Amino acid sequence: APAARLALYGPPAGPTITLAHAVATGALGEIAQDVSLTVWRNPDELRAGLTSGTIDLSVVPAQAAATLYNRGMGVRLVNVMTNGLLYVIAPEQMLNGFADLAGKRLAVPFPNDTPDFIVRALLARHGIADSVELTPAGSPMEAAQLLMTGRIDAAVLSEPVATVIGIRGREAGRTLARAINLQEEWGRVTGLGPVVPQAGLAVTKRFSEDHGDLIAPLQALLVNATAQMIGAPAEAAEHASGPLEQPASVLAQSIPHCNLTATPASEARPALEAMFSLMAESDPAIIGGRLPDDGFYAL
Amino acid sequence: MGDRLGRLGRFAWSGWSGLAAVALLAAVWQAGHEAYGDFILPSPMATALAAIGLLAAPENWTLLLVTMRRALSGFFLAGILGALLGVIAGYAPAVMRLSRPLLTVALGVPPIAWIVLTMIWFGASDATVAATILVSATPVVFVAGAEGVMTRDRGLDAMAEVFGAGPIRRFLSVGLRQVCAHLLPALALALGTSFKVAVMAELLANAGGVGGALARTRAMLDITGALAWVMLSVVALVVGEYGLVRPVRAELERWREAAQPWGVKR
Amino acid sequence: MGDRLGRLGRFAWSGWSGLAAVALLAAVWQAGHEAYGDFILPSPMATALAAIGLLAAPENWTLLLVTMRRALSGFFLAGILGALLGVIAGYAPAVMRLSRPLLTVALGVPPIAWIVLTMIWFGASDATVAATILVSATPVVFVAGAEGVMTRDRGLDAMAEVFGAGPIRRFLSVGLRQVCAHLLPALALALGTSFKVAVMAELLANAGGVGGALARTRAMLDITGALAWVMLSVVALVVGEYGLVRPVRAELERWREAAQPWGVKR
Amino acid sequence: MTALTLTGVGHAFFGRTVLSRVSLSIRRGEVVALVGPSGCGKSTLAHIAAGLISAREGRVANHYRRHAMVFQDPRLLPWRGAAGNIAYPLELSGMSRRERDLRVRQSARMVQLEGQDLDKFPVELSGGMRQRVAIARAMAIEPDFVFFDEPFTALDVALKRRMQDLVIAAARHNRFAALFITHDLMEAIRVAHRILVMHHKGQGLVGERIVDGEPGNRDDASIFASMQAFLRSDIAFAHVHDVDERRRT
Amino acid sequence: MTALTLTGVGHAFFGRTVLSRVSLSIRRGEVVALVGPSGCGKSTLAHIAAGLISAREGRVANHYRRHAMVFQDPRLLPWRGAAGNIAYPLELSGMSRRERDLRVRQSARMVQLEGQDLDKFPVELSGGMRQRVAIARAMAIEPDFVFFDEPFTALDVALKRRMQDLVIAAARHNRFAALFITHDLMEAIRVAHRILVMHHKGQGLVGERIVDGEPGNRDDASIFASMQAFLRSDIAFAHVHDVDERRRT
Ligand SMILES: Nc1ncnc2c1ncn2[C@@H]1O[C@H](COP(=O)(O)OP(=O)(O)OP(=O)(O)O)[C@@H](O)[C@H]1O
Ligand SMILES: Nc1ncnc2c1ncn2[C@@H]1O[C@H](COP(=O)(O)OP(=O)(O)OP(=O)(O)O)[C@@H](O)[C@H]1O
Ligand SMILES: [Mg+2]
Ligand SMILES: [Mg+2]
Repeated sequence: APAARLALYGPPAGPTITLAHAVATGALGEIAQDVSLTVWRNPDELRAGLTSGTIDLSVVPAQAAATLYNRGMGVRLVNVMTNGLLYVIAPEQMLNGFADLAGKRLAVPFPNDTPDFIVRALLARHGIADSVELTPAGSPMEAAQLLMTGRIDAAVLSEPVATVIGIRGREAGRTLARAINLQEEWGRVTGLGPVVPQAGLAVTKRFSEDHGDLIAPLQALLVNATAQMIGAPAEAAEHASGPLEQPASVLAQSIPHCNLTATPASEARPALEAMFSLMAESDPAIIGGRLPDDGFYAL
Repeated sequence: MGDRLGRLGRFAWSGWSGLAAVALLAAVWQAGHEAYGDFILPSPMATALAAIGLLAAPENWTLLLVTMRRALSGFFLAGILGALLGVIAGYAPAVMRLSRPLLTVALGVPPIAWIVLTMIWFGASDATVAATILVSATPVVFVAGAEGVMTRDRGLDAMAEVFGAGPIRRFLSVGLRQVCAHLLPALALALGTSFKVAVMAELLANAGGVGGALARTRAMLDITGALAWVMLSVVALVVGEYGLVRPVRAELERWREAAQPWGVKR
Repeated sequence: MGDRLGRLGRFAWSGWSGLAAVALLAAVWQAGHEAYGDFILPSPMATALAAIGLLAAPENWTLLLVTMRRALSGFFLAGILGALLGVIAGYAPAVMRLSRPLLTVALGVPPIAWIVLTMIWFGASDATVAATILVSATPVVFVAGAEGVMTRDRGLDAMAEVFGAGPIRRFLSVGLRQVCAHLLPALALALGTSFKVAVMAELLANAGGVGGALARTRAMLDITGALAWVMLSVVALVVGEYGLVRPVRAELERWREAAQPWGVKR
Repeated sequence: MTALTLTGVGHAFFGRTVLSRVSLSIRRGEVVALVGPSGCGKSTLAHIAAGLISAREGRVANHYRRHAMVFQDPRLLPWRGAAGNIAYPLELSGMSRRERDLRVRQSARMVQLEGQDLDKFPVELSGGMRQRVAIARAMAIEPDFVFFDEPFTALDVALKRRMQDLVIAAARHNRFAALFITHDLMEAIRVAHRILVMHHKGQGLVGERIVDGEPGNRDDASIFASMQAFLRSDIAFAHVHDVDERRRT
Repeated sequence: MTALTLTGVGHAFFGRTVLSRVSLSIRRGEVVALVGPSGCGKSTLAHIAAGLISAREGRVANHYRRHAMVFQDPRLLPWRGAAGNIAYPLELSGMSRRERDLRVRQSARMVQLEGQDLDKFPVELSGGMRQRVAIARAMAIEPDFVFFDEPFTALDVALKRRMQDLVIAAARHNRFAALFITHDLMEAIRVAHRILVMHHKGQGLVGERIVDGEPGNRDDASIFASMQAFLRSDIAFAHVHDVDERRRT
């Protein structure tokens, strides 16, 4: 039976575009009469929403979902919605490969988040961890500012910020490019293909108890929506422009780089576990102490 | 009448020196701009133009008014609560001893430790912003109120008592005025804090207003736009300050000015 | 001697009421915990145990000391700068008029507007944290210093002048003491602010210390750990406050206590 | 009819006894002068009698309607002008604005404050003017008991006489009773029915003198003569007269 | 040798003239009393002479080494005990701690402050004690010019005489010159070589009286007689004597 309401949440990043598109096209009408999408900006909102029960499903970083699951919050992962949207942005021609980062100043916003771990792991694999000067930046905004003035050489940014900074750079006469696709780099390391299963749709305990039967149809709809969107990015960008508070033109340019997908969680399990294992190397607590067990994978 | 005119004159004069301060600030800003370029620090001129541009759209006025309303309501709450508790603590040492540690905690705990609680209670609403302001701005008002009471001239209290004033009348006619002398500078601080915290809380709690606009412009890496919003919020603050705190203060400080006649060396 | 003993006694007594306040706080906290559960608000007991657990590891002591050092150095900077400027502004109305608007701007501009500048200047170092503290804590000290000077008893100044004290001696022997009465409560506020801002700045600028640890625990959604860190920073603040501000204050306020003899109605 | 009775009053600050075993009673319409060496506890006694300090021992009973006090220091509200200060107790008693203005002007005239001085803040007033404002404030409410604590010290000869005459007239018409603390023996003799002398360490009253005749009927020369006589012949005044005398006891 | 000379001094507060055309000169070792109605500008004149207020017009010239002042209100540092307050100017002059303690004790004894009173904070002192601390403070530095602004008003008869004798002795041994503001004519006659009378609106000095004989050689009866004579016969004292007289001019 369809649910009375479906409260979707998502961060202001690529995967939420899929949700926005699905909501705007009315595709989710079979699942619930009243569908809403809210963009959260910081994890506290997520925490508050999960506790107070205002959230049914939310796009969350896979690592956060694993932690929540392992801490007994009953949150389960439905699918993976992006295969990674991380890029090293640098002035054109400066970097020709990951190894070129040696001796450069690199900013990584989002400390303690997935990009941070991925970058550190890659630096270690390439044996250049000591020669790269990691400059902390509080937010993508600061990283972009530093990059555009040349105070740092490169920054790790995710979509759609990576697209925005390209546009801003062009306006200012600086050509900044996606110099390194971190997904590909990561794929080389894991041997599982260019996939960083950074974020996915997580379902709350309450929703999976009350409407567990709706999860599979929802996934099917999202697969559909993803395919549609990749075919017509301009339309999807139009739909997502409001919730994400970004101009549609920017989003349209960004979508192709977002590696959007709707891979069922269990299908992505090897990629996820590869990523989780890497994170757990430094401190298992970051994923809640252990790899999440079967129960974590809702589909 | 002449007296009021004179005060108006002095106000205008202080306006001039305010202008001088703004000019100074703009000069430093411009220098920073020239040193670091548009991406770090857009020029004051460009920012001001952007701000004026923002004001052309009525929906931006709404955002500004939303933030101003939140900041002011938080400020009033913090002012009233802080002053009330402070005054009580000033008169009752027991209350003081009990509330000092709580004050320290309120002061020293970073907002991220409890902001999630306010978000649960109030959602992304005015109340979350107000609560954040309350915690940030109340201590300074509280301390000022308590100090005002504790450092009051007890001789005047005794005088009022002799002439038949009960505790309440005594406080209203003698204590309050002395408390105000401490309270007003603190209220000016609290007002500034309120605006800043309102913007930050909106930004963190995703609650619209200027903070929301700031978050949006930042997401778009629109540095000039972000600074323009900050500028608008500061202008709103200045309007609030000159509209609210200063006039009261000038009225209360009249006798103190009388104590500084021109001929007397300072 | 007996006097000192008496003061010690009163200090211990105020310790008791401090304990009462902590107990009160813990009770409210526990209630919150029971209402919202571990994920939002771990119980005070669990948090305290976690905090003690953290202290078992020497590297955590280092983190705590780093933050404490940053907070204190920022506090000293803000205290000295604020008091100095405030006192100058109190004596020189021209400086006051010029600095008031700058103060308003310093107060009202959210940190995110200028944090990039400190990152350019100082990177993720102690200096960034110190600069952030400086901007947040200086205004309250400044205002207190200026108020202290402006509300001083000019009769005492004239007295000192008659007995041959030049402006500097006059300030040191007569003005300073009166300024201190205003300054000390403000310094207590500034100290609390310093700790809070130090943690927040470390968290935002990713600069290690307690803020860094807090960021890590938050990323792990380890709420108990995060609260334990907050608790440790508050304990550090309390240690700082009782070690630094209170003793000075007690010494300075001795004469005021004399004005409140037991037999006299208040 | 007594207006004020103190029985065995004593007080201590921080355990240091400053007053003990003081008993006195003042009739309606009677002006009683209280003299005694500086620091002997006169002001403390007045504060106790007025209910500002609760005595450590002894009882205070009063039977008047409303009292007023001229403190040893003026205790003016610094943020109010002279007129505002005089009006303050009138406001407390809930008097209408018009009547208040009238009373303020009357009282101010009584103490020779001129129109332009009425707008001045206390910081702008001379020492004597401040004292006069305090006197006017106490008189404006028409009290039936007044505590005067060295009220006329900062006034010039003429004003002082004026003020004394005021007290004399009030006493004569039974308008108020007063406890009049002063160091000026001639003043005490001029205005009072009775003079009490306090022990130099506050240990009770050591002497009482009923002044001959009614206040107001004594001329300057006879007052001076009485004073000389008191100082020379009355053992109670010895302490007042001679500092070294105090050491001996 | 003159110690202090004022020539055509005038002053105005907020455009309201309170002093004009005041000229006077005081010789070394001379005590000059200044009398005048309350609010006529005596304190203002003393402040100008001491350099605390810069006069709007006229010149002030002084030829003494160091001055001291007993203000009309005690102006004690509230955070210091009595001893600390007396020591304050000594500290300013850079005196060693030991010598300072000695001097403080001497001065305190001079004004009859006892050991236990020396530790009290000003709020704990009686009015007269506070005034005595202010006197002791001024005397401790051994000034050669002293401005006394109604210095003994809060003291009892015996102490007042003591203090007056101190001034008399100082003048006799040429230890200091003084401008002695007072409302007590008998006091003025007792301590001063010369008495100046100020116009009731500060418009210059309206009278000067050289008192017969040397201070210290005058007995009470003759002082009383002189006072009565001044008040009756000297036109300059008319304002001082009678309030209504002031209105007429
Ligand atoms: N700071 C001030 N501002 C304005 N007016 C003042 C100030 N100080 C004194 N005055 C005015 O100057 C006049 C003279 O004051 P001053 O204190 O010199 O009188 P005085 O002769 O010492 O009187 P008293 O005997 O009462 O002490 C008074 O009218 C007073 O109101
Ligand atoms: N608040 C106080 N705390 C402690 N001691 C006090 C206080 N007030 C007065 N005393 C002490 O009590 C004694 C009596 O003081 P009081 O003011 O009553 O004297 P007094 O007779 O009015 O003297 P004076 O003529 O100098 O005004 C003094 O020794 C004084 O030091
Ligand atoms: Mg007294
Ligand atoms: Mg005077």
